[in-house]
Amino acid sequence: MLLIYCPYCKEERPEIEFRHAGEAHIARPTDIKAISDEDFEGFFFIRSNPKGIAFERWRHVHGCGRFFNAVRDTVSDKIIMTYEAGKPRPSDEEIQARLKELAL
Amino acid sequence: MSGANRIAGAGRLTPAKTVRFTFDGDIYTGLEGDTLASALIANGVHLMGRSFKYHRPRGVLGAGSEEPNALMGIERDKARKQPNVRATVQEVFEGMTAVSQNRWPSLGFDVGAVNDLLSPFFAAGFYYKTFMWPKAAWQKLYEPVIRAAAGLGVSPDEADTDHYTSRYIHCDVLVIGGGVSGLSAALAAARTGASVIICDEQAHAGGAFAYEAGVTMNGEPGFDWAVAAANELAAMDNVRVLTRTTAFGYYAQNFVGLAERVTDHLADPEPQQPRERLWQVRAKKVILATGAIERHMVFANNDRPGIMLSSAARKFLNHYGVAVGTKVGVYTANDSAYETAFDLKRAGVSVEAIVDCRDHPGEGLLERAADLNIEVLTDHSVINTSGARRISAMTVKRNRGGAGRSIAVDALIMSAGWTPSVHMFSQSRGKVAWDADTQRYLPGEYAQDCTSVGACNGTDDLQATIDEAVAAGLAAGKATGGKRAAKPKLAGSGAGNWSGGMAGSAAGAGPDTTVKAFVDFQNDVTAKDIRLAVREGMHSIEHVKRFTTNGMASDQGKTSNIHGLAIAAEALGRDMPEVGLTTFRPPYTPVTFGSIVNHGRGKLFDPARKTPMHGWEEEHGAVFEDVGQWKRAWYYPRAGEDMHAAVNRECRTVRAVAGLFDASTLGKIEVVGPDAAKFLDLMYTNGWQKLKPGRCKYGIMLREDGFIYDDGVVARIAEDRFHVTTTTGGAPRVLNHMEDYLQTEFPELDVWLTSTSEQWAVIAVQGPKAREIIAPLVEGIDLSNEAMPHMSAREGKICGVPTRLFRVSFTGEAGFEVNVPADYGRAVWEAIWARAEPLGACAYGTETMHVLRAEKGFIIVGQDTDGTVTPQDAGLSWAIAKSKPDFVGIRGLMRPDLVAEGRKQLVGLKTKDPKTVLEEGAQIVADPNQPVPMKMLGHVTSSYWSENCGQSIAMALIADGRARAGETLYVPMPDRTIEVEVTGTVFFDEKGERVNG
Amino acid sequence: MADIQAASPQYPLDGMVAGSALVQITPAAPASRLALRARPDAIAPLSKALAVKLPQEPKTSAQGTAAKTKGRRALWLGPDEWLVIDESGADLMAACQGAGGTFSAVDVSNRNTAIIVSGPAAEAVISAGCPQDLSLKAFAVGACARTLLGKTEVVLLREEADVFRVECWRSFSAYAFAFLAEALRDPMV
Amino acid sequence: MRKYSIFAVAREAMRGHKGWPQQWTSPEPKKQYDVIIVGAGGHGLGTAYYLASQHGITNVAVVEKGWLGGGNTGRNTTIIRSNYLYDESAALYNHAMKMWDGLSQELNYNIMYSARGVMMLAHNVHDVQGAQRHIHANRLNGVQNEWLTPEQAKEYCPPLNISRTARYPVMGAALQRCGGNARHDAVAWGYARGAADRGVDIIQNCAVTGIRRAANGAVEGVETTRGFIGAKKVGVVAAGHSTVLMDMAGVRMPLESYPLQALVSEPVKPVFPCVVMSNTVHAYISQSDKGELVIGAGTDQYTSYSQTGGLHILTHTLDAICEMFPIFSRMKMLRSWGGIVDVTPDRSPILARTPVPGLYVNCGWGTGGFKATPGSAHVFAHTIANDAPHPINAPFTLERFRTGRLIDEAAAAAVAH
Repeated sequence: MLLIYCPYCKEERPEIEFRHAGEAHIARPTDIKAISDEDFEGFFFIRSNPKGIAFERWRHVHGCGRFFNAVRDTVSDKIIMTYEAGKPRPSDEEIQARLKELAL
Repeated sequence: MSGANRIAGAGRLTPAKTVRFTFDGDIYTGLEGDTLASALIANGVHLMGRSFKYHRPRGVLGAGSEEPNALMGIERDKARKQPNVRATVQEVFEGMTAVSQNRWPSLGFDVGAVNDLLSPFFAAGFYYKTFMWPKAAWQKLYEPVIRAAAGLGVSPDEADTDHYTSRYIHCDVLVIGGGVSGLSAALAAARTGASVIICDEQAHAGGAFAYEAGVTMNGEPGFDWAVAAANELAAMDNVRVLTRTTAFGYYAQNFVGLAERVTDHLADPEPQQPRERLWQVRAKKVILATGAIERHMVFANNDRPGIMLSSAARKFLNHYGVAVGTKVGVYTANDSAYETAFDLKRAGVSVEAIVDCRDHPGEGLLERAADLNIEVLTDHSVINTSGARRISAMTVKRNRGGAGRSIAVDALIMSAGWTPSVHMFSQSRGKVAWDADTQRYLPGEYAQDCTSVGACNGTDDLQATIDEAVAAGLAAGKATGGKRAAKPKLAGSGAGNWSGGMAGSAAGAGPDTTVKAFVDFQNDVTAKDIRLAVREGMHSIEHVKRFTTNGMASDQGKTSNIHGLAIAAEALGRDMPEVGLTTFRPPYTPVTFGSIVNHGRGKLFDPARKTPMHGWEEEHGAVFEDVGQWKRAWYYPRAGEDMHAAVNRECRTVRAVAGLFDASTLGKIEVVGPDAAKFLDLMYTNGWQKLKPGRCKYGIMLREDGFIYDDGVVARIAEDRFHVTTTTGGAPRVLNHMEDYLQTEFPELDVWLTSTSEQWAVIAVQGPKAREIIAPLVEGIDLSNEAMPHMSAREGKICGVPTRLFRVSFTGEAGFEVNVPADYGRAVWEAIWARAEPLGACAYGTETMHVLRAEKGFIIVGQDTDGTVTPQDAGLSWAIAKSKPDFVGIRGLMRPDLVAEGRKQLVGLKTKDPKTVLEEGAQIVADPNQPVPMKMLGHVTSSYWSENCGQSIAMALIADGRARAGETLYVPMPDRTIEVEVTGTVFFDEKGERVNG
Repeated sequence: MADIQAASPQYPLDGMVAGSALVQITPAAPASRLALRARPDAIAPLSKALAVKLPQEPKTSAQGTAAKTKGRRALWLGPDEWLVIDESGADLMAACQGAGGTFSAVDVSNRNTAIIVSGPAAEAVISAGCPQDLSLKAFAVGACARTLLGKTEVVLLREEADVFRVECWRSFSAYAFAFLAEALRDPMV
Repeated sequence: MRKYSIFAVAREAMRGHKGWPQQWTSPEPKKQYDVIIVGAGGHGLGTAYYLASQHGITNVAVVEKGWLGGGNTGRNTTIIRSNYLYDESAALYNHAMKMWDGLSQELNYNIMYSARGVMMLAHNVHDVQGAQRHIHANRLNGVQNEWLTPEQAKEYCPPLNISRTARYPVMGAALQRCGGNARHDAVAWGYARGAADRGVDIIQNCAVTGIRRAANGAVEGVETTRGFIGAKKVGVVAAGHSTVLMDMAGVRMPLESYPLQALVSEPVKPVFPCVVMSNTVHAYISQSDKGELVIGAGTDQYTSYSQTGGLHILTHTLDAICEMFPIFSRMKMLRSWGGIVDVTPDRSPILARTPVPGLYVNCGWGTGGFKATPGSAHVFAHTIANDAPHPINAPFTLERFRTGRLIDEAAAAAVAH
């Protein structure tokens, strides 16, 4: 069972309080009606599914109820950092810095 | 008397505390604290089991959880039988019943032993090469025979009456292992004030000190020190000491599962006591002090009862006071067996010879052996043994040839060296590294916040172990918030240093391909099996393991893995690390399902959700159905009625008079905020801005892909407040779906969602007399058609209680849904019932609800639709607001296949014979005479006998269904074909007049 | 209106009781409850209207101090979410009516019910099914959190060192109660 | 190839089994092949086998980063059934079902297909409706499946608890008698031996690091840890790693990879005669020839390539098992492990050509790929050999996610009321 830092509760909480909610930073197109079938496929079905650093959404469903984002290594399952919904994707530098911190 | 082999004055058990137990029906006496194994050996019983494949007679190999051979059934009563219990772990208790396994008719005479004679045939993987002809015989003949011969113990056949419990627990430092390294680490960590848990799988702390007789700690005997140290720890507020507790699984982020056996050693457990307790530990730091496990020697016929690990024999002697034989042979590649031999000799047991395959045993050993008059044969090997149900002799030969010499023995102890227990480290996803100097795998790169200390870390010297453990304990304590603390002063001496030894087959293991030199005892894997696997192309250790089943028995290869690896490496001509190491997976030792499940059994398996009116429904004879976690009243049979009759009566009554229906399980969401209507516009296909407070509307919710996700009536309570209803099963996911969009796609909207599913009890009163029934109970609401037309909602009081009263109908009748605060649900229901019953109304259940709505063509999402149906398919195009720029699903609906011709559409079906009721799920075809596979047009989604229509009715999803109106189609059944006509979906009151009363 | 008797309430855990020498498990008294959601601009007005300061730190709760609102508690459940509990029968919906700012108040008095777990083994018994660290260091008196108890969601409030309030939805309360009653059979502290 | 038979075994028994040849060899990769299959699991090895045996294409390499059969083939719970609802799925899985029966003889390798019956329990009215819909559709598709009452279910599987007071009482079951199990390792090994015998090179411990494409976009071969290997046709059969491989060719996939855990109990004498699955109580179970209860359930909740999972998942799996079979509460978990399964949005596989000429993909089997092994391999070999799908796998395209023509068995089982 993972420990996940909820950026709203400001504390690590056990995984079973959370629900994984798929890949992060896939914004719903603002004029969704106008997009092509290919673009809709890309938005709704295609996923990066990376082996390594993944950006994903979680919901603290049995906690504060908030959706938030996480950076996780899908090989080690280690959560590198979490951040509030709506915040931009952390840069590689930020992730590397955090990884160094974790290694200490 | 607790056995002829009990040595007076030896061991730590109290001779006066005797315990009687039975083994295979014979009564034996042991001592309190004995394991089943020690008690049986004390009584001269070495034959304790039969092996898996060849049914060879077996005794104990070890004295702990690594035991592969001595597995028993332990039975307390009919419901509490446990197969495959290690006799070396199970403590005896008064009245215990143990039975041997995998033998017929008896342990001494086992027909299955014929397999041993046929063993040349049963080489590794032989079953892949045969039993293929004739084809049918595999399943009819070969497989049943193989299955019956395999398996070990017998599964329980009654439900377990014991109970199990669980605790989540958090600590600063978890120490796994209660030997000298674990105790030292725990003592050090505890001094810092950190919270510490230390666990050990055995009944007592002390680890190897239980048999290492000569060790002293701070001047006192090692084991006494360990007991005192454990007591000292247990007395500290910040420490929890758990014995009989196995750390079995090391999961992510220092989450470790511990299984504590609470009552398995007790004769009469208190009924309150759980049998086992699962500790789910989250530790900031883990210290692994898991020790090492001795390996056996791999040589011909090394598996006879009486042949065991030297450490086991030493523990039987020094801890239990039991001699494993009277004439003991020793075969070793390591120094540890010498210490056992010396202890045995000093206890008065004859040691016939120490056979050492090395030229040069450890310093001083030869002299000490000579002092004790023990013959040592260096550069010799044991090349064979004899004896039927127990070893009677060993054949010894000089390594470089010469004649064999037979030495009569009744026990043979052996040591090939020690394997550090890196199981938990490996489970933590740490990478083990091959240490070429000492020829063993040791912890390499760590993946989690843990430290290994002592023997499991490859630290062999006692004082070095202590120092390493103390340092780790202090560091762990300090790192997790403890204070700086002084080192506990611990000085140990007198322990052996047992690095070195050998892995793989000894001289007596072939290359002769007829020799049975066992590597994995339980699965009967021999050295030649491993060589055969390699010969057949199995060049990965995982292939070797799977082909031979080496290491896959219930001991999971604790004694056999390294040997198997070494033999494979030798056969491949590669170094061991090149061949790899199989992965260690949880659990470390087998854990009962009961322990893992703990509370989640019986009524705690899953919450059964009941509505506020459930008690009334029960009292009135309702039969319930499960819908999600809810228990819903299904129908209310009266005396002499079956389901059919009850439903027919209920259906008639609702349309003729009225009925009461408990709709409390519907999901309810209060949507509140200035942007509430705007948000609902995005969530539903319908438009909401124009809905006036006090009005209701049926809404359809799609997923982004355009398929129907849920539906329900939405009432606008106020400008900024909506009362949304969802399906019963859909409530949680719909709320999650809406929250998801609100929080992540439309966070700028000022609106919030609150589940009120359980705030309101909902009583549907439906039928021509609905108004008459409730009117006298209602205050502050004008119920007239004019003031409160169909699809309106009002707030007021009923029975003096606040209500949200909805004029809605899922039956087609005039009706109300009375929402009242849940605590008042039953009282209001009863008040309405008191008015309804004299008028001839009835209570009705979900089945009648289903029939009545089907008569009206109202769909049930999840039954008449599944996740592949669009609103257009379901005939609900009218519910899609055409002018809205956006709603969830708007783009998905436009995809090519969703607008293509030939989609399945919801239609009605009438059977040509009105009495025939179709089966729900039945498939529909145009041509009933076509061959299989048939071209199916669709399926029946709902089908009922309609008492009100006087005929059967059905709905179906059919390709191009609406264009087929009036067509005759066919429903092929196994025994006949049913003719149906495609119709509209409304079967009753087509004009929809009844809803207005 | 006809002469009708006012309906009387029936509470989901009426009459249930369980306990041992180390822990007592009892249904809490009926209470008014509010599910409160608010933008920052409404926090001060709502605090005033309810006479209890809405806490803004995760895992904390606040109590009313005025005589009238003594025992009224506001529990932080999320960054814009509070559960307000009042056992005096106050009309909380009315109290926040008209308070300034953007907010949502929903009456959930009957949605939830509560179980009081008290005694030296209270923490241990709840730990049978709650994955959070409930030691006083991590979960102080006054701390609260929405979390899990076995297979049901609960809101946990530590009222005193050895007194917990376990709030759950009413249809899960029988399960929660049975779970706690089962857990207390294990006589551990 | 040395033929396996009881006589051969007997002959070898006389001489210490010294005469058995290697079942497959470990050759060095050649410079160029006609076809490279990436992934030596059951599906990949089977594809190579059928390319050689049915299409005469023998200049084939199967490239595997670990050891053959070491992925999901060696980690799954070996359930075989074909009682799928939709025509497309029923055709695909039933194709496989027909091939299971006789596969041992075809491969001359006992893969121990055991038609013990797969029973799927219904616990509520919705389940019953779903099961009946399957049974009717299956019958008209020529797929075995039949309805059992609770009493008949108990008779077929005596350990089953059919008490009406159970939390979710058994209301009946759908039974596919020809469903059952097979020995997973043997399937991989049998195909490997058969393929190797026909000239296929099985190259283990060789990870593909890139897919090389020519200027016109077509596939030229694969970069590996043992150098470049050329081929005009590459079939990716990499289960959980499909996304990673397809990324190398620039093809983005509708896939997510999840850990799936399973476990076995200690071995006991025969007690469980069939396979039982329950979607509502959520677990499945059978007993292996060795006597172990083989148990699984759903995936963990987050995507992962770690082949591990959490204890809480096993807790849920086992509480479901003990609810359906209370007699097993005293059985012990012997070993648990995880695999990585690749899941498509409609839970149906992709068995198709890709937008890249010469690149083919077989993936997205989710938790249920083992049962399809022979059928999947057979039609995929056809697709590669002919550069066109077999009619059976024609619907399982990548394009369906653009058009919306999904094959969504899970959606058909939607739960709501």
